[in-house]
Amino acid sequence: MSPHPQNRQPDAQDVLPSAVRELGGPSGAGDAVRLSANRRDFLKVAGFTLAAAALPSCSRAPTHEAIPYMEGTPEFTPGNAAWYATLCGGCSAGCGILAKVREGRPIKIEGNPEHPLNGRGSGLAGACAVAQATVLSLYDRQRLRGPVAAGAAASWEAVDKAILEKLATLRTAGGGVRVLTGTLSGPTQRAAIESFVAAFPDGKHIMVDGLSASALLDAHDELFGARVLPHMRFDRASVIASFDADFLGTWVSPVEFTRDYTRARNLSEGTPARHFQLESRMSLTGASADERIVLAPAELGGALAHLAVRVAQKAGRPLGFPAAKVTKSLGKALAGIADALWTAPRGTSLVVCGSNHLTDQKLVAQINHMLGNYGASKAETTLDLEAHSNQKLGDDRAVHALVEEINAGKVGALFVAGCNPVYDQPEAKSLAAALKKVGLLVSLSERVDETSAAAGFVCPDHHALESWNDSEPTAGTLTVAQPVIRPLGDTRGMARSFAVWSGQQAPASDRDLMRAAWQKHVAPRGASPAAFERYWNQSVHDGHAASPRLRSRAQATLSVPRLEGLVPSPAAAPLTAGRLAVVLYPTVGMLDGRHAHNPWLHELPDPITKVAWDNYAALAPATAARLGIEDGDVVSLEAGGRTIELPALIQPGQHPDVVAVPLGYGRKGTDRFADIGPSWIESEPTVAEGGTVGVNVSSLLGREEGRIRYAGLAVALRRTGAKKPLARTQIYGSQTVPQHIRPGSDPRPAALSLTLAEYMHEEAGGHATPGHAAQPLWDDDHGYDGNHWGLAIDLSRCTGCSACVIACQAENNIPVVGRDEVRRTREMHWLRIDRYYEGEGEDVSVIHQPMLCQQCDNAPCETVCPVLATMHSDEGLNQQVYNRCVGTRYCSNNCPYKVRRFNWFKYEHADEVENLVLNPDVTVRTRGVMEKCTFCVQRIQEKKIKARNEDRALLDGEIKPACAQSCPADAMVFGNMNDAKSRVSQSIAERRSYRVLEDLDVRPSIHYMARVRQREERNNRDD
Amino acid sequence: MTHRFVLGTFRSEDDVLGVVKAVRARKLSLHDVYTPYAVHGLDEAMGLRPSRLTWVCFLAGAVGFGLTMLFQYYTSAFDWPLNVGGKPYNSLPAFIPIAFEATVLFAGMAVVIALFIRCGLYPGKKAKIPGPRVTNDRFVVVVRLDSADASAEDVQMLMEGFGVEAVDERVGGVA
Amino acid sequence: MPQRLRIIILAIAFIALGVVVYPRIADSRLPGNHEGYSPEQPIQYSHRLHAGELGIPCMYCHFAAEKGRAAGIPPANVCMNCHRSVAEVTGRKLGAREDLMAAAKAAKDDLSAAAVAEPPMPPSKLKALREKFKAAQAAVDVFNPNTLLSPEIAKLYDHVGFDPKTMKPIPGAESDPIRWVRVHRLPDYVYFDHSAHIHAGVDCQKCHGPIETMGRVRQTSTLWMGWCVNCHRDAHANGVKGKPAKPSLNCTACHY
Amino acid sequence: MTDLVSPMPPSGVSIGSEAGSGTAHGHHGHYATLREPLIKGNKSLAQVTDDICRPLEGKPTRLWYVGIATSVTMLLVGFAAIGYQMYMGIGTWGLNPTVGWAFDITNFVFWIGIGHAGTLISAVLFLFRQRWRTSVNRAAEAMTLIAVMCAGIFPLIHMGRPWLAHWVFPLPNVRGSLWVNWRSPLLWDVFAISTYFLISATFWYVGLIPDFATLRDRAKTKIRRATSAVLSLGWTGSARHWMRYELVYLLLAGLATPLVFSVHTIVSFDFATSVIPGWHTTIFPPYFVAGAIFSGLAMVLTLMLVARKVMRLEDYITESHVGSMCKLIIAMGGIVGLAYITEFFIAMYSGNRYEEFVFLNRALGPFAWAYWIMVVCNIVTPQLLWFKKVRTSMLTVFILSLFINLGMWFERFTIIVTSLHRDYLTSSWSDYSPTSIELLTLMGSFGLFFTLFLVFCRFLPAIAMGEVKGILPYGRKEKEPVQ
Repeated sequence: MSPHPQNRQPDAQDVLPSAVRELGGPSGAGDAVRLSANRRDFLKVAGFTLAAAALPSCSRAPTHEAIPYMEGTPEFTPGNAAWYATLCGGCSAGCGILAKVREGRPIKIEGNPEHPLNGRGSGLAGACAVAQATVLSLYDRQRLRGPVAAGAAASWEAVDKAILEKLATLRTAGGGVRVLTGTLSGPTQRAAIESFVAAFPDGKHIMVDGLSASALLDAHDELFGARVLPHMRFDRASVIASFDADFLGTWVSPVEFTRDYTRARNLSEGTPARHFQLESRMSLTGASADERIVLAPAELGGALAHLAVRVAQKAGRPLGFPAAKVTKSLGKALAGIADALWTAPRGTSLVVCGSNHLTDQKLVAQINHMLGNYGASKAETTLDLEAHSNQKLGDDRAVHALVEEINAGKVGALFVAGCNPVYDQPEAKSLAAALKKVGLLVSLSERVDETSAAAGFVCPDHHALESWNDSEPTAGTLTVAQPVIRPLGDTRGMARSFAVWSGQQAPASDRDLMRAAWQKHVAPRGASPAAFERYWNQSVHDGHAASPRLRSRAQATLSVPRLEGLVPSPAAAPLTAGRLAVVLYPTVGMLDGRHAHNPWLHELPDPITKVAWDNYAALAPATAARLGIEDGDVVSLEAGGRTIELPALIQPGQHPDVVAVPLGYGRKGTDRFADIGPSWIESEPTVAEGGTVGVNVSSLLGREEGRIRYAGLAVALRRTGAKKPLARTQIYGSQTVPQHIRPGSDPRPAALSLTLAEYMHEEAGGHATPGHAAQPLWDDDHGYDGNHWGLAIDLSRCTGCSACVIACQAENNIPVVGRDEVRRTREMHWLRIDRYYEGEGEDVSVIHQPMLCQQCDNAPCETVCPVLATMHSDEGLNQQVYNRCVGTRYCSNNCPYKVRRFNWFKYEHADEVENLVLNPDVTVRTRGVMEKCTFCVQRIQEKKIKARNEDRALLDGEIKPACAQSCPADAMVFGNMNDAKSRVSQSIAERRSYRVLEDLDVRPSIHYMARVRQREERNNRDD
Repeated sequence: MTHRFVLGTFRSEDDVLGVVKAVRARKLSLHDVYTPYAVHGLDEAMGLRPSRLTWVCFLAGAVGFGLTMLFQYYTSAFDWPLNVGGKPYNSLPAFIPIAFEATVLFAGMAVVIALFIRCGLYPGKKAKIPGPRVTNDRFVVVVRLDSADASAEDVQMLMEGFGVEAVDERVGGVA
Repeated sequence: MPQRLRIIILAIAFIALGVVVYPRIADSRLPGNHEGYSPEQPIQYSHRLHAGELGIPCMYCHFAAEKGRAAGIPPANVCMNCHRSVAEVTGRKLGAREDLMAAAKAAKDDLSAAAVAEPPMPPSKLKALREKFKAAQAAVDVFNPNTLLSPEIAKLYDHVGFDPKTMKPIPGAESDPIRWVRVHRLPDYVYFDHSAHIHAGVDCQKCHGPIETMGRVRQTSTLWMGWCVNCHRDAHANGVKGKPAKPSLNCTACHY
Repeated sequence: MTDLVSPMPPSGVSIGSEAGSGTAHGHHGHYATLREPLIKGNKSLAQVTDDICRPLEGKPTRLWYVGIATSVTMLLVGFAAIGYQMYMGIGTWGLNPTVGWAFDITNFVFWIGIGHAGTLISAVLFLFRQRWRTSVNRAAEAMTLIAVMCAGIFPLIHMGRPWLAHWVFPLPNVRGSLWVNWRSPLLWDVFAISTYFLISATFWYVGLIPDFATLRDRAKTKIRRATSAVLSLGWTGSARHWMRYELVYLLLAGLATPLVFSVHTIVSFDFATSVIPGWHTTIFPPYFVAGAIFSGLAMVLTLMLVARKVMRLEDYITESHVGSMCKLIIAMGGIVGLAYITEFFIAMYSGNRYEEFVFLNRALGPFAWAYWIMVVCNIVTPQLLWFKKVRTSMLTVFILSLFINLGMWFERFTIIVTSLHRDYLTSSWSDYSPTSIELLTLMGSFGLFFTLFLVFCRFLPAIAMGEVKGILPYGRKEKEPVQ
C-alpha cells in the first residue's frame, strides 16, 4: 500500500471508509445533541472520511482522497470530538456515561460526572472496566445485522408478520405468553412490555438476573412488604460488615459503591470507615478490607445468626433463637464486629450479604434494622428504602416457575430479551430441550447465543450505544440513553419491537416511542408541550433526569419489619471427606457471561488471580498441596453426575474447603477467538479448535427454594493428569522474595502499607520511603520551569477494580494479543495493577498497586536508547517516539519498573469494523516498536492548545489521563507538580506519599500514597 | 641514465647480513635487498633511516579523537540539546568510549593507507621482483653500479665470499 | 604518477557517488515527502481566482482550521453559499463552446492517431484516450450557452444536486461527495494542529506557500521533520512576526 | 639492536656454522636440549612454503568436504530461522518485557568474546615477543574476524525493526538534524564493534600481504596467480618495504591491544552502566575481558586441534603450542573464577537487598542449572590443565576446550537472563525459555563460523609463512649484535 511499510503505521483513518460503507452507509452523527441543545434535523451527512486509495505500484505519492461533508454542521469540526451523555449497557446498574464521538464513531466511554448515581456531582466520572469496554462490543462483527427467521436472514416485515400471526392464534386460543428479560428498570421498555403482555389473557413479564439478588429482594418483600432493594449508601457508613458480598467488584452497583466506599474511607476527613469482610474466597472487596475473615460457605448462616444474636443482645431485644455455634476464632471476630457495629452511631453502619439464601438475607435485614440503618431518603441512613434501588429486579422463583411451565408445555410464546437462560440457569440443559416445545420462541438477542440459537425468530435489539432508552437505577432517578451512532445493522429497539407486536400502530421511531412513554409515565403531570420539550431536551442533554412522578410511585414500607418466625437456617451438613464446596462467582470482566464476546475484557486480567482468557478452579494452597495439585493441572469437578474440567489455580486467602470457579465463561461463539493474537510455529491458539474461552460452569449451580444457589455444592475434585498452563500477567505474587533462596528477608518496599495507628502517629507515618537519599552524579541541567506533570496514586483508595486498565486500552489503541501472548507475559497493557499477597495460608492481605510508566526525570530507559527514540520533554514527560524506535528493547531491560511494552508481533489487525474503535489521536504501533504510558500526552496537548488558543493558563484538573479520569475511587490525581496549589502537589506533600524505588535516584513523577489499614499489626513495612 | 645492477642470490639471512655490511664497507651502492621474511637487523645493516609512519599514526589518532569529541559535543550540546535521562547536555565522560574507538580507527586506517602509499602498494600493481624465489626461500642482494666503468666482477667476488648461490647482472631494472 | 592519479580519481569518484546517491536514497525513504506534488483535482478549483483575485479569506472556507486540528476541506454547502448565484466566471470565457469543441476535436484526433499507431498501443492507453475523448464530448454536450456555465462549477452542481437552469436545488436529488485528492499529507505518526499555529499568528503561506497564486494546489514545502523543527527553533528565538512565541521543541509536540 | 627486537628468544634454538651450506639438516646447537623447537621437523624455508601452501593448492580432504557440508547446512537452517524471525517478529523468540534479551545478546557477547583470543594472540603476544604465536596467529586472527561477523549478526537481528539499523549511525539527516544518543552503551558498542572489525580485518590483511606474494610467485594456475597478484598489492619483499611493514605491524599491534581490551569493556558497559541488579557491577570490564580471552583461547584450541589434524599441520602446531595455550587458559580461568567469587562476595557484602538476591537467585533459583554449568565448566575444568598428562593429551585438551566454550556461553546466559528475570519489582518477575527459532539461530551462527573458517583454511594460508620463516632455526647463526 505504501512504498515504505516500515515507516508507516496504519492509523484509524486509513481503515475507516470501507468499513463504514460495509456496515450500511456512512454513519452520521448521533441522533441527539449534548453540546448543542438546539437539536435540528440533519441534512444529508456524507461523513467526513479520508480514503486511502493506494496505487498498485511503488509510487512515491500514493493518492489519498479527502472527502468533506456535503453539508456542514456546527456540531462537528472534523478532528474534534463531540461528547454525548447516555446510558451504560454493561450491566443492570444503570450508570450514566459520556461517549466520545469522533467523525461519527464512538471511540471512548467515560463516566458522566454529573450523573446522580456514579458521578453524584462530585466531578468524578468513574466508569468500570465493563462500561468502558462496551464501546468495543458496538463494533462486534458477530452482532446480527438484521432479523433472523428459522436460521436465515429475513426482513422485519416478514418476521413481524409471522410473529403477529402466531400471536393472534394465541390471543384467541389463550396460551401463555411470557416475556423473559433481564432487569429492566426503565419506564419506556417496561411500559412497552407491560402493554404487550396485557393484551393476552395469560401474559406475563418475568425478569431474571444472571447474577441473582433474588433472596435479598424476597427478604425485603417478606419483611417490609415491598420487593425492592434498599439503596445502599456506603458513603454514609462508618462501619461496614460484608458477608460474601463483592460490592466493589461485581455486586449490584460496583461503580457507585466504589465511589461511596472510598469517600467514606477518606483519610483526610476524620476516621475512615472500617470494613470487615467475611468470605470464603478471595474477592476484590476482601482485598480492600481492613479485617478479612475466611469462613466456609457452610459457616455463613451460622455466622450471621451469631452476629444477629450478639447485636440483639446489645440492643436489648433478644431474638427468638440462641446464638449459633461457631468456631472460637470466628466467634471472637464476630464479637469484635458486633462491637464495632454497635459503637458506630445509629444508621451509619452497614451489613451486606451476597448470599442468595432467604434466611441469610432476613438475618442481615434484621441486623441492619437493629442498628437503625433503614430509613427514608431524608434520614441519611445507610439503607434508603424510599429512593430504593431498581438495579436488580430478577425473581428466581418466577423463573423457576417458568421453567416448569415450559417443561409442562404450558407456554405458547416466549420472548427472551437481555438474558440468556439456556446459558446461565441451573436447568440450562433441560431448558434447551424444553424450549423446543414452545410454539413461538422469539429472542431479541444481538447475536446468536445459547438461547437465541433455539429461537425461531431472532429480532436483534440495538447495541446500547445505538439505542434510545432509559433506566431507573433508583426510584425517581432516570438515566437517559441516546444513540451516539446510527445503528450499524438493521436492528430495532426492544421497546419498539414489543410495540409492533402488540398489534397497535407503533411509533415511527425509537425516539418517538420513548417520548410518548415519557409523556405518559415520566414527565411531570400535566406539563405543557413546551415544558415537556424543555424537560426532554434537558434530560437527553444531561443523560439523567429526576422524575418526582416515578419517585412518588415508589412505596416502601418503613414499618418495623415482621420478624416473627425468623429461624436461622440449620448449619449445612459438613462436607464428606474428600469433597470440596464449590463457590461460583462472577469476575469483574465477564459478570454473568454477557461480555464474553469482548476481547478487551477477556484480556483484562482478573484483579485478584491475574488470569486472562480462562476460568479455573481456585484452590487454597493447603488444599492444593494436600491433593498434589499445581497451577495449571487440569482437574475435574464432579457433582451429581455432572463433570467439569478446569485448570487449577492456587489462590492464597481462600478457605481450604472451597473450590472457587468464575462464572461467565464457556459462552457459545467464543471459538471465534481462536484467531486472535499472532500465529506462528510455536504459538497456541487462544481457543482450542471448536472450543470456547473457558468452561461454562452453570451446571454446578444449584436451586434452593426456587432461588439459584451459587455456593456450597459439594464436589469431588480429581486431577486428570492433563496440563493447561494459565495465562497470568503476574507470576510471582508476594513482595517477599522466595524463602528458599533468601530466607528471612523483608518484603520489598514497592506497595507500602501502614496501620491507622502508625499513620496517625506523625513520626512513624512520616515519609514512608525507605532507603537513603541518593547523591546525583551529574549536575542538574534541566529545570522544569513551566509544567512538570506528575501523578499521585493513593493505594488506600485503589481497590484494584481495573477500570483504569481498560480506560488506558481504549484511549491508547492498545492491542489485544491473545491467550498465548499473555501466557508469555506479553500483554500490552500500559497500565498494569500489581497485586501483592502478604501473609500465609488463609490470613492473607492483598495490596493493589497500579504500575505504569513512572515518567522518571532521571530515566534509565532514556540513557540507553541508541537512536534517541525515548527522551525527556521539558515538562517532565518520558517521551516515546514510536516512529524512531528500532526496537533494541534495551530501554525495557533497563526499566526498574518493567512498564514498557514491546510489539513482539504485528498486533494491529485488519478487522476494519473493530478498528473503528481506534482513537485517531494516538498512533497505532507497528511491530518491533517499544511503547508505554505517555501520561495520555494527546490529552495534554489537546488541553494545552485549547488553553493557549483561549489565551489563558491551564486549570488544575483540566487535564486528566484516561486512567485518572476513569477511576471511580478517585485514587489517581494528575497535575502540575510545579504548582504548589494543585491537587497533585498537595497529594505529594501528604505524609503517606513516597516514590517506588526512590533510592535508585531515577526521580519518578509518580508518587504513591501508602495504604492505611485499620488493624493492629504491622503488615508489610520495610525498615 | 640506465643503471646496471648486480644481483646476488643467497640462501640464508646471515650471509645476507654479512654481504650487506661488506658492500657498504666497500662504499658500493647497495640498491636493495629482497627477502622472503623480515630479516631483523637488516635495516640497520643497510643503514636505512627510521620510518616516519609513527607520526602519521599519532597524528591521525589525535585528529580522530578531536573530531569525534567535537562532533559529539556539537550534536548533543549545541545543535539540538535534548534531555536524555536527566544527564547534562554535555555528558563528557559518556563521549570518551566513542572518541577512543575513533582514535584507534583513524590511527590504524591512516597508518596502513600511509604504508601502502609510501611503498606504492595498490591492487593491480605489478610486482618487480628479481626472481620468483625471493618470496619463498631465497635472498637477493642488489648492488647498483653507479659508474659506467664499475666492474660487476668486484661485486661478484665480494658476494662469493659470503657463499652466494648465483650472481646476475641486469641493466635498467632489477626485475 | 599515473597510478597514484588513478587512485585519487577513483577515491574522488567514490566519495562523489556517496554524496550524490546517499541523499537520494535517504529522501526516497522519507515518508510524506511530497514536495512539488500537485495532483489533478476532480474539480479544477483555483485558489488563484478565489483567494488571490477575489480575495476571499482563507478562513471563510477553511473555517475548521481555527477550531481544531484539521483545517478541513469545506463542505459543499460552503461552496454553494456563493455558487447558488454564481455559475460562471465573470470576465472570462472559461467555458466557451469553441474551446470545448476544439478540445473535443483534439481528443478525437489523438484517439484516431493512436488507433492506427504502429506498433499498436497498449489497450490501457487506448482506453484512457477514449475516456478523454468521451469526457470532452460530454463537456460539449453539457455546455449550455444560455447560462454560460463553467464546466467546473457544473461539476459542483452535479455533486450537490443543483439545477443550473433554474438555479434551484433539484428536489430529491442524491448528493454525491466530492472526492478531492489530498495534497498535504503528513505521516500518520505526526500530529499537527492547525488551530495552534493560526492562534500563534503563523500565516497559512508559511507552510502552504503562495497558495493565492496557485491555479492548482501544489505542495511547496518538504514538510520534513527538520523543516518543522527549524521553524519552531526560529520562532523560539525570534517569535512569530515579532510576537514572542514558545513553540515546543519536544518530541511529543508532534509524535504520540 | 637490543634484545627487545631480537627475533631470538633468550634460550633460542640455534644451529651451527653450516649456515649457507645449503643443507636443510643443520644440527642443533648446545641450547637445543633446553627447549623443544617451535617448529618440528627442522624445516627449510621452501619446505615451510610447501607445507603451508599444500592445502591451498591440492584437493581438499574428504574430511573438509564433510565439514563444509555440515556447517553450510547448519548455516542455511539458521538463516532460515532468522528469516522466519524477521518475517514474523521478535515474538518468535521466547522473550518478554522482563527478559528483553536472552539468546540474542548471549550469543553476541559469546562470539565477541571468542574473537578476543585472536587479537590477543596476534597483537598482545606480538608485543610480548611470544614467538610461538606465529604458528597460530593467522588462524586466530581469521577466527577473530569470523567471530565478530557472527557476533555482528545478533545486534542486527535482535532489533525489532532491523531494516532501520542504519539509524544507529550518526548519518546526516533531515530530521532537524536528529543524531544519535552518544550516551547509550549500545551506541558505544556500534563504534567498538565496527572499529574492532575494521582494525582486525586490516591487521589480518596486512599480515597476509607477503604470503599472497609467495602464493603469487609459485602459482601454477592463471586464476590463482591473478587473484593472489591483486591481493598481494605488488609486494616484492624489498627490505625497505619490510622495514616499514614491520613498523606498521607493530603499530597495529599496539593499537589493537588497547582496542581489544576496550571492546569487551564496552560490551560489559551494556550491562555495567544499567540499573539492573546483577548487571550494575564495576567488576564487569576486567571480568568480561578475562572471560573473553578465556573463551577465545578455548575456541582457538578447539579449532587448532581440529585443523592440525585435518590440514596435517602437526609440525607447525605442536604440543608445545597447545601447552602454552593451556597455561594461558589456566591463568585466564583463574581470573574468571576470581571474578565470580568477587562479584558474589561483593553482592553479599554490599547489603543491597536486590543485588544480594540476584546472586542467590543465580545459585538457587530457576536458572541454577545454568549457573552451575558455568561454574563447573569455567572454574573446575581449567584446573585439570595443571597436569602435564592432561595438557599433552590432545584429545583431552580438545574435550576440555569444548567444556570451556560451553561454560562461557552459559556465563553470558546467566548474567543476562538471571539478572533480568527477577529484578526489582517482584510483580514483573518472569520466566524465560528459548524457542526453536532461537536454538536454530544459535546453531546457524556456529554454521557460519565453521563455514567461514573452513573456507579460510581452504583458500588462504592458515599459517603466516612470513612469520614462521622468521623464527625458523634455519640459516641463522646464534644471535650476534649488528654493528
